[in-house]
Amino acid sequence: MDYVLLAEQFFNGFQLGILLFLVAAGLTLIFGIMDLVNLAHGTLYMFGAFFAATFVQLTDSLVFGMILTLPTMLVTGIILELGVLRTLYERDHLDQVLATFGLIIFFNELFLIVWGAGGTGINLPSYLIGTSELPGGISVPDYRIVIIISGLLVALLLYLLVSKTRIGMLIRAGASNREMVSALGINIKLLFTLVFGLGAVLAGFAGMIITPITQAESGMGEGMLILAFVVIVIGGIGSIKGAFIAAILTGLIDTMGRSFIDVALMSFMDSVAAETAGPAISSMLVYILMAVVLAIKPSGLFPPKGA
Amino acid sequence: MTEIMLKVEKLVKKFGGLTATDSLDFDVREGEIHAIIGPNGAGKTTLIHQLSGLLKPDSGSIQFDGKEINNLSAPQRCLEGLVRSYQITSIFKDFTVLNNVAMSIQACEGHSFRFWHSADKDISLAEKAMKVLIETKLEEKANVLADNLAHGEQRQLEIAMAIATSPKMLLLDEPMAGMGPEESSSVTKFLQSMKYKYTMLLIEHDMNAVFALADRITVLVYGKSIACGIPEEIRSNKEVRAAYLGNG
Amino acid sequence: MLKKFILAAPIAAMLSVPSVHANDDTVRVGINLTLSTPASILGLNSKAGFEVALKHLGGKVAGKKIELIFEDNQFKPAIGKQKSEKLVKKDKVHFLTGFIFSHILAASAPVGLKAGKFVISSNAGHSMFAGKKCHKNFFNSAWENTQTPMAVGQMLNNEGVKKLYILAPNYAAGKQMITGLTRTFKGKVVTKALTPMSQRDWSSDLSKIKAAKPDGVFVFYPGAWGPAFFTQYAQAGLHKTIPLYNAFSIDGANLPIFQKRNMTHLLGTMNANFWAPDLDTPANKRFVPAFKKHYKGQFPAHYAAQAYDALMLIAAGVRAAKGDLSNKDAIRKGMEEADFESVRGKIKFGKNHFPIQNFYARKVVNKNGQWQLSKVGDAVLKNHAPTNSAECKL
Amino acid sequence: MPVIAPAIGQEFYTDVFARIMIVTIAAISLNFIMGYGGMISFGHAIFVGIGGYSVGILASHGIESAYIQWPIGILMSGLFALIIGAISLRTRGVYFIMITLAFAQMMYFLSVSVEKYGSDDGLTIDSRSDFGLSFFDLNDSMTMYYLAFVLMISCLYINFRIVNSRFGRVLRAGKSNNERMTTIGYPTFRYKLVAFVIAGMMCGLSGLLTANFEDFVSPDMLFWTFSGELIFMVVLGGMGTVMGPLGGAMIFLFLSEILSNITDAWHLIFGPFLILVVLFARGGVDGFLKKYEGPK
Repeated sequence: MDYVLLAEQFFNGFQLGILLFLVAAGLTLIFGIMDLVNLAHGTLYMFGAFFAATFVQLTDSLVFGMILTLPTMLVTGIILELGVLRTLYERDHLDQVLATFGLIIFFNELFLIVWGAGGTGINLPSYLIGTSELPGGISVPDYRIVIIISGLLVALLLYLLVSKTRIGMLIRAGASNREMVSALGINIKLLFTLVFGLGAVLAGFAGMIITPITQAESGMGEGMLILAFVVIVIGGIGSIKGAFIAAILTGLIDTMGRSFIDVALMSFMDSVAAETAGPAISSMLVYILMAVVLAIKPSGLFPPKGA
Repeated sequence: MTEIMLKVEKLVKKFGGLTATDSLDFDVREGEIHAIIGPNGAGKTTLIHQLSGLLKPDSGSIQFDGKEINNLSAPQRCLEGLVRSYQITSIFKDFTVLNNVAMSIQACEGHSFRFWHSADKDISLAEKAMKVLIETKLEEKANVLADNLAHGEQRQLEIAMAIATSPKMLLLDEPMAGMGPEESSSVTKFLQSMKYKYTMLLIEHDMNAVFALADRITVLVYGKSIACGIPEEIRSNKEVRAAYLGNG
Repeated sequence: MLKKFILAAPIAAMLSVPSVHANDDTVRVGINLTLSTPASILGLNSKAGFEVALKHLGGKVAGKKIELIFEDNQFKPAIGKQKSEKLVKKDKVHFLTGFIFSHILAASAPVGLKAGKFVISSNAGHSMFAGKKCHKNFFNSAWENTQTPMAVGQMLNNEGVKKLYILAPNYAAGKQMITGLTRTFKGKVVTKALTPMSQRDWSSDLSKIKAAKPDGVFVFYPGAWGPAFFTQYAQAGLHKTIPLYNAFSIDGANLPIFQKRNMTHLLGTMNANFWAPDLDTPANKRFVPAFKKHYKGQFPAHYAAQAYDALMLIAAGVRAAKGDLSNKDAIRKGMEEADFESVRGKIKFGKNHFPIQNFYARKVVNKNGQWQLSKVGDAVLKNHAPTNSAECKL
Repeated sequence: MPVIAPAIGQEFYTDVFARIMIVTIAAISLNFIMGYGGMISFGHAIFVGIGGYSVGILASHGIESAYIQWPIGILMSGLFALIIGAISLRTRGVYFIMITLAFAQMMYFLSVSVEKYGSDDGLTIDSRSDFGLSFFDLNDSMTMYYLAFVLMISCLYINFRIVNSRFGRVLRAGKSNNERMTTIGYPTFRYKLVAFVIAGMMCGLSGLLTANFEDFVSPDMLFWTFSGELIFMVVLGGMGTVMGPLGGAMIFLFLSEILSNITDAWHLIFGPFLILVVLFARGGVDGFLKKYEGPK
């Protein structure tokens, strides 16, 4: 086993995990507090990517473009919440799935028309291109380090917000017991709008931060959405801690699986069969993980109390 | 000497740091109405959940009709003759009253893997259900959608559904919840008429009803039984007065 | 419940307004392309190719008007088949063409062939149709899937690549690319990585490439994969040390996007193709400027070139039958002879109706401020026919 | 309807209606568990895929007899439904939606990965299932049409009988109040699992027909968007109504056909339409018509 490669892959998996967490955190909060299954959460991720790309191109600055993106995401989230999603809180999950499916269809087409089939993207400024050598001969592209650090920072801010502030107290209370929050006489509508806006900012941040790497294309949100759902279901819906652990786990398993499963398979089958089976199994790995978790713990690893 | 129908020994259930059922012992004799009272949060509903098989106790034993039932599932306990009703009305709202009861009857007639013959045309099912409705004085509402019943009637249906499974023993979770005094006294009368036919474990806040109906009363506080005895004993028990009646 | 049937009736009636095309003064060409979804970038290029060809034909052949009927298959085989049925059975087209993607062709071709129509693939080069399932009425104006990567393999030999790292998405076309490439490539393949189709982040693969230290990296990343991969390749700094080769990943359709994004590290990367915009043939000299005028000033991609030839091929068939559209044999003979100026010079068909043709190495260059794929040297493969041609029993 | 399509006199419409009826069978199957049993499966396309691939894979090995293909297709669908159901039905609500989606993704990636059976290029089926009867040849589009018609009517009838039987009552009551079902003596898991398997087999039948009708199977049949479309059809037609799936499938397919003929960007209209249906036409077309007729 090549330990440098192993370390680099671990790093990559961790980065994917952070990204997944940013998307999943909003999803799990929105689900936990508003009881809303929002399939269009992946669309918010796409919004972040396209807004960031456009702003970076307009301002010709990565930093300014990204700074502009976040408030825009907040506004977008609030507009969506007020326009469509608010009316869905009272509905059952099926209605929510369908209506937000409609949102996906609409925005994918709209983005395709506005930005074209080729999509758009962000070029990194020269100071972010290049790699850093970590101890032990591990080399990591600089921008990846930026992603991980900024992602962890956002996760930390989220943690502080949720655990140390009054809003956070309400959010936590809402996620474990909705009735209680409404009984406290809080302006629940405002809280919902804010939580949705927060979720939009987090998803948008994830979309924005990854665009210099993956570029932006219409439909990019769905792959992320499905993975984020896997994450929150594994973690236990409504639990931020669960989302974080499950996200890192999913990111690591997905990346490590893709990198090493064919090697692992080759140890007991011939290389041709391993080359065929490897990618198949690695694509399925996270779903297998989810099925196993749910088969053993039907409410995920960290079901919030009262759920 | 009457036989013991339900025997609970050293039952424990914890939720995190909270002990909802604390090493609880009590028994219910055949034919008696045994009431369990206690302030809110005393663990009454948790107890019913454990007895009916919806929650698994952490430790302890539950014997029903001379048999350990701790490992039986909720449906199995029902088929053994131990059936519960709900505090918050739990009926099939989009079914007619008759069909709500028919569901209970059907449950007792063996498996329901019968795919072809229309259940609506199943006369024996409807007849048996009708009998229960007559018994519970709901016969006039037989073809009304359960959702359209008045609250009191829904409470009646709630009990009718439990009775329709032909149980040996009923676990009644606050049958008078949300009722006015008149409705309460009619349910009290109704339960009185059912006495000796079914053994009953009654959880109730309405003290008039409890003292009118119960042969014995167990008082539950924080999951612990602090007193058990005939109504007169309970009424005069100082500890009970302090913990419960005094406040109420 | 009957309401629904009654409701359905007017819809059915609405759909069944008889299309007016009883007269055969018109040559109807049904074109099944992917015109929506992000995959439409290829289809739209192809569509423009057909339109330019129609213009060059003056909208007519053998005294008959040519009508092009475009349908969008939404990148779904089932919809593609549905649209083909509509073209064949409702619009009563004489020729069914288009098809960017192999799976859509595979679902659709039988519709046309069973109805006795000519089916011409203007891009999808499903191997099946070159071999066992070749058909007297099936033509391909492009190539068979493994031919282009075979040309790339030869090109790599010429470039002196000894140790190669291969990356392709894990789906049929990706695997066919690897099959073709390894048929001709003589050096050592260090790794064949089939990446999941949903993958947009190659960090783990790039780490592996770095560890493997090959002489060259070959990728097949068409569509949205391309921009993402190429960006990351450069971010990892690999473009400076290990040359990147590709098949079908950089073409006229996406070069303008790459240029707009200023991905200068792509200048100089090489691939292979049967065609290049600067290929020196009379038809190409006419086609390329006309296309640029027609389509946003962009250079045509090979999709457009093939589409152009597909319509020219149809016209040649109709011409040979002197406009008699019922004379299928004459049309087929005319198409087999392919008596027209193709953008690749004269087309010669094998008996499986796939072109026998040259393949060239191409390089991304900046010519007068516009990026294009420029032919490099002589053909790497000459008069090349699909490998499985012999399996065709025609 | 068997009369309408041929009467229009265009073979194209025979195909259009045959396709609607085949999709309807899948929608009936989903409605059976979702509309009556409350199990929102976001992976129902799995079974269409299994039915389809049974034909495709057997045909690619030269086994074209319908008497082998069809029983195997239906049994395999049932078997997979048993396994998937046994795991998924342990969960509730959104967890159930998501775990069925996860299974669909697994099957999708599996079908994409298996090169032997075409990977994402799909499998072309050279010859439709052979019933060995000279007067019953599926290659004839009218025969195909009538087979789809008869099977669809059969499925509608089977569904009608089952939902009104004792079993159907258990299923519907379980949707209404699952916990109460357990406390009056029903092991509901068992009943739901059986319903899930029945639905799987019926949906597999739709897959068998799809493969024969399209002469082609591909991973596309298993993609999650198709599962989503099936849900939409059921909701559009009215959940838990006998004829709903037919109405829903018909409107869905006609609408997408008409809209896509108007513009390639038809999703711009279709997405908002979906939202409007959910917001304002609860109960689907069926409910809408009832409202229109006034209370009965």
